[in-house]
Amino acid sequence: MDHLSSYLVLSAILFSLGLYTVVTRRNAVAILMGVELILNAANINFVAFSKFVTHNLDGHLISVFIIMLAAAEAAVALAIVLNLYNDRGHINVDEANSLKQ
Amino acid sequence: MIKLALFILFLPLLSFVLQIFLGRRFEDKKGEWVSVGIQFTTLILSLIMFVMMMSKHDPGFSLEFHQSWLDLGLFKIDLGLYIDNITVIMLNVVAIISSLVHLYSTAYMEGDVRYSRYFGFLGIFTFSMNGIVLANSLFMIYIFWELVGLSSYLLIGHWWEKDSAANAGKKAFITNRVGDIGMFTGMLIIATVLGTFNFQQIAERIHEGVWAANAGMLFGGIEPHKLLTIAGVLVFMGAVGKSAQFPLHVWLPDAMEGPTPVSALIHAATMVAAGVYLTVRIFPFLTADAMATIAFIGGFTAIYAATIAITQNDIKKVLAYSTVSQLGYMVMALGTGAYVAGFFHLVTHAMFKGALFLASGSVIHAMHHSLHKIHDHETDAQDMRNMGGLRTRMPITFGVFMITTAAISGIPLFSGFLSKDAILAGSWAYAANVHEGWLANLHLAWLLPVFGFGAAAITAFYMFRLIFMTFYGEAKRPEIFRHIKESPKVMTVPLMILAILSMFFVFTLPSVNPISSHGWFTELIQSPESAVTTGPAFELEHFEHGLHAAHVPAMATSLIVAALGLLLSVLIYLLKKISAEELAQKLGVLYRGSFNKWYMDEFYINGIIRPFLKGCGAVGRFDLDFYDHYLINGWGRNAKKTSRGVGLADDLIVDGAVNFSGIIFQWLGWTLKFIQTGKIQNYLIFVLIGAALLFVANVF
Amino acid sequence: MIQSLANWILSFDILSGLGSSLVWGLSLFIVAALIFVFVAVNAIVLVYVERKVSAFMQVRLGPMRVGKFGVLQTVADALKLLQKEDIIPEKADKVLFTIGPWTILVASVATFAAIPFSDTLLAANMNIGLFYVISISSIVVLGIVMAGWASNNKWSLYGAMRSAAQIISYEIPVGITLVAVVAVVGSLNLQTIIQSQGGVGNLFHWIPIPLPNWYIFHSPFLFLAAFVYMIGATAEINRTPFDIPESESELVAGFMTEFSGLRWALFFLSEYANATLVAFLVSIVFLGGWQSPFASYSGAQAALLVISLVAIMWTVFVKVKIGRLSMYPLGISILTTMAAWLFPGFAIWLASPGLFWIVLKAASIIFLLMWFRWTFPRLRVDQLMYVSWKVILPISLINLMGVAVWMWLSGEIQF
Amino acid sequence: MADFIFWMIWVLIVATAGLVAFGNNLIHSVFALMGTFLGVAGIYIFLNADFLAVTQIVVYVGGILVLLVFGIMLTNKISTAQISQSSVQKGLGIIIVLAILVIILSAVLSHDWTGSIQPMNFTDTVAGIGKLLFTDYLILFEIASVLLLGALVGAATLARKEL
Repeated sequence: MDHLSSYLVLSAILFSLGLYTVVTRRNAVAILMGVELILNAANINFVAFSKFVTHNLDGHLISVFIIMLAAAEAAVALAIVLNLYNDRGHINVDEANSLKQ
Repeated sequence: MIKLALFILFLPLLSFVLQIFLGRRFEDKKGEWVSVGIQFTTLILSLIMFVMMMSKHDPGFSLEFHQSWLDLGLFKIDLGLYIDNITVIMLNVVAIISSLVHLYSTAYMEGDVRYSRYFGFLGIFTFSMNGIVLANSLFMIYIFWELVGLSSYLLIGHWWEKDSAANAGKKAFITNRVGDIGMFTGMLIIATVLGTFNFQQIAERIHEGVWAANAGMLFGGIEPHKLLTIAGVLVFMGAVGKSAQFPLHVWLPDAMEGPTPVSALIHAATMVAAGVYLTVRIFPFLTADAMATIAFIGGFTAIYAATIAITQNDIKKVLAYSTVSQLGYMVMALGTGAYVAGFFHLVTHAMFKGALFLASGSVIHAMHHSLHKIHDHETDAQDMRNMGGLRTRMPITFGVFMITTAAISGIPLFSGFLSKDAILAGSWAYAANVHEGWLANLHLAWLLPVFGFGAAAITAFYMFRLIFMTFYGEAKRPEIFRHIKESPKVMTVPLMILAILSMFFVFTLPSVNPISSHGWFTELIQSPESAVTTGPAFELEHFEHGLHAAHVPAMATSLIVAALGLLLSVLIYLLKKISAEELAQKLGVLYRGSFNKWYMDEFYINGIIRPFLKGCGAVGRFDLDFYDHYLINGWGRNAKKTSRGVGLADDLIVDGAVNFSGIIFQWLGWTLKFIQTGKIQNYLIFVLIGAALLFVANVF
Repeated sequence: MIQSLANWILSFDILSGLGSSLVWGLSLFIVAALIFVFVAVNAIVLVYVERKVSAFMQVRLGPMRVGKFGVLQTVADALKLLQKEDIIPEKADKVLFTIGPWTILVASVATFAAIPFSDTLLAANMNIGLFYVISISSIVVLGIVMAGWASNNKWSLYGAMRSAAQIISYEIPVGITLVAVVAVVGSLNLQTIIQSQGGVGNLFHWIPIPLPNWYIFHSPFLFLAAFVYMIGATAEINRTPFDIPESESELVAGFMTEFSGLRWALFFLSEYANATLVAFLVSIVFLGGWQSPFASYSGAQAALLVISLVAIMWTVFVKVKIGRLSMYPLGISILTTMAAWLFPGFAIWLASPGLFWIVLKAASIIFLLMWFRWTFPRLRVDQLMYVSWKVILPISLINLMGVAVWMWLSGEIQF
Repeated sequence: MADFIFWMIWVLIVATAGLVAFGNNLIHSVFALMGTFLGVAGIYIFLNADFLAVTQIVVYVGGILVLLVFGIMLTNKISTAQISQSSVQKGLGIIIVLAILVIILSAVLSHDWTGSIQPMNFTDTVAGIGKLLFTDYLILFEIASVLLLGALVGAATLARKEL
């Protein structure tokens, strides 16, 4: 626990799982969950580096702003998802491909 | 004290916001009392400040608070408050008049279509007036100066359905703009040379010689003293506009189209005094030449407006010209160096002129009601020729009118006597002792006391003419007279309060000598040192010595001329020994000139506006016929010919190349379009593959 | 408290061989268990009290059979609940159905870790205590949604959704209201908040009425904030008049519909834990926590004298006139006053801070909550949302601003 | 003891995040996400970021997760307690994600972190964060508040039925 790499490995695994969720899930809300995992992974890195490397609170600040951004992003994304649902009756992103060639 | 001042400044703004946004909703529920309450709160706060000032009793007291507002490297603008005795007294004047007018308006404006908006505008006016009073810099004063202009415009045009009201509003606004251009230019000159707008700093820096060092270099070798004179006179131009000095006085009589309480608040007691207040603030850095100019403008305005007031028949017009004349007095006092007297007259005049306007409002209110009762919508309720004998029906209004007329005419025991006397003594002393300024060089300085005493006599004459025509004699229209009633309590109580405030002892306590102005006021307000070091300044010490000598003869003369005016008025209008009509016939040209305001409006229209419009038309035609037709269009025609040739080349060579590359990319796009699946996750995979490849490429 | 417990354990010779890490873990466990026991016992007592209070408000007697005055009634009820069959509906989501109630309970109990019961008696002195309490209590929402969803019953789902919407709506004004207090204290530490409320001062700093330096008397804005907080908090713990999530006339029992036996008891436990938490928070943030309302023992004597005089006047002039004569308040106040004047030790004890005061304050707040429950009618859903977003939220925002202005005016902060 | 708790949390995070990524039941995924968030909050505490830990719980668990649950419940036709979900391009996805994981891990593990690095124990981060927020990060803070307002209004506008 007093070792930076234990945090970094955790964050890497969390990031990969989040990425996998984003890449493979069909449900839009599930993709959103993946995004949150990725943001959390990033936050862990920021705070860990802030404790082990830079020794100041800038990393915490950035994390606070990321958390805030995540909240805003979740609200707007869910509003969009709701519209998608009202429009099509489902929220599967792989079927929402009107922009394809 | 700063916090108190901030509250006094911003509470009226709160009243404005509440009335504008919520006023309509509370109109039936006595919503105006919100504004009245707020106004009386500021009155109480102002009185607290007043008590604090009195307990300090220090003529040099001052307090400054400022916050940085705009910071452009070398040039910084601070906004802030500056509080000294003058500020406190002015705040009290504004608060007293404003709160009484609010109270008065609840009855006077009852049932008006835009009732709540009216109170909202009163609120923003009070806010901006307090802003002027509390300002610590020329820049801040300018901001609130314009706000005051705006609220004046809104209130004059309150009944904008009437064309005359709408036009009067516009006239006031535009005329003020003319003055403000001068003020702004003056401000900019000062700020350019000294790098600050702050009053204290301006005076300090001029005193330290910064002006003398910088002015010439910055303004093409002009002599610094001359530039300071120009700057002072330019800033004073703002005061000329706002305080209705000749030649920009024309808007004030027209402004009487607004509701009468507004006339009392804005166009008699406070806003028009703002110009005088500005002159008070810039007093320390006026040069002798600038002072002479100011004095002359003031003196001329005083007598000029007084002569017009003699022949007017509209009760409010008489008072309006009287206001212009009295403002001229104040300005003349400041110009002649009678700083205390000028400011003193500002305060006393605010009280008695406010009362006069409100009392005339009371008369008009009664007339309106009476006319309404007999279903007469043709007769002018403000025309004195329709009144007469009202003193029996409206005793309180009459009493107030008598007291305040006595005050304005300079009759002992009333406040106007003290301040007017001080001004006249000042002008006398100036004429006797002046050695600097162009008035002295031309030996014209004696004109000023002549103007002053002449105006004093005329004032007494026309004010008593007003009283005799309105309150004495037979009722000229008995059917109207029958329905005249005294106004309700909310209107008469403010009148009585203001009448009491027009007594002499209010300003001389603890002394009760009716012919000496010595008291708390003159103890607390003292002339500031002149900061001018670039050249001849006004010699204050010399002047004060002369003032002492001039005091007694000036007082005697002023009493005599006032008595003369009064006597003449009694003879003509009360006892009818001399017929007014015959006199008018005999005076012929003079009478017609005075009746038509010396044709000033006509001069503006025919002498300035029309030629200007014609000039504009000519320039416009030049623009259209020559500039547009030959230069611009000709250029265009030529360019068209040239471009046709170039276009041909473009089509063949450049377009050919472009089209060729287009075809290539079209083909490329057709082949690549198949990776655009519309599925966002596919794109993401591509991105990730790209990222991984980049990493690999970077490592190996 | 954990560390001191660990030190205490280690001070025994026999146990010192255990190793500090293990002992630390052990004391952690003991403290957690103590809190849990407190919550459980508290719930049993409060259920009894609530039944009695409601009975008296409706002019009944309430439970009277089990034990003297029915004091053992809730113990009996608890035993009964523990023995009941554990029913899980067949089509329910079994995992979530089991986890849900425990989530709620854990969240409710965990908040007590930061609550100071006296200047030394608290589990963990965190410098973000207030924020911690707010955050942990927000986990309750998810437990409720979990339980509601897992039941696979439309009433449960509706109840859960409503509850979630209600709690997150009211969390905002409640949070902002608490921020107003934090702005005054300058710290999130609950101990600091309490310590800064010691002593006696003037009402609102200006009005010369001697009152304790509690934040409710700090400024008109915080006075209002206390009420806003009470309203918001009542809504957040789903108590009447804001108990729409479990309104029995519309939704059977909301998210609890399908639960029975032990799991149902867990809901009950957490409900009372939450009510207690709110009561403690109000006492800590607005009413001075474990601070005594009296500055000194002579102050206590004087204040009690004034209180009993008021009580006498009240009894003589008001109570007699309406004809309903209850002598308890009068008797208690007179007895307390006499005790304070006769035994200085008692007065000194009254003037000293301690567990007694915070418990007394919290108990009064809990009584207030019960009072609400039996006097106010329930709101409609739309009214509920209206109150939250259009009434309480603007008020709390204005409050926050007002507190700042007030502090500037009273000179507590300077630019 | 602390080490034990740390690794418990570590495992909890990985397990619940795995459930989020690979689980078949959407609802279970959401509640597993709660476990992840709480675990990350625990990690923050080990990193002395107490304020951040609590913020994490308030915003993620109390806010975003509730929003997600609402999102799920409003966008599914609910008939049973199960909401199953499926995935696409699993094979490609797992290959590329594993590749990226390997890249990151190789970067992390190849560097020797132990040498120059001393952990710093923060005591009271709230005051520090507050000070930074109103000095160095003031503009960012203002922009963030405007952004939040915009997001609030935007979300409310988008979510209305009559768009």
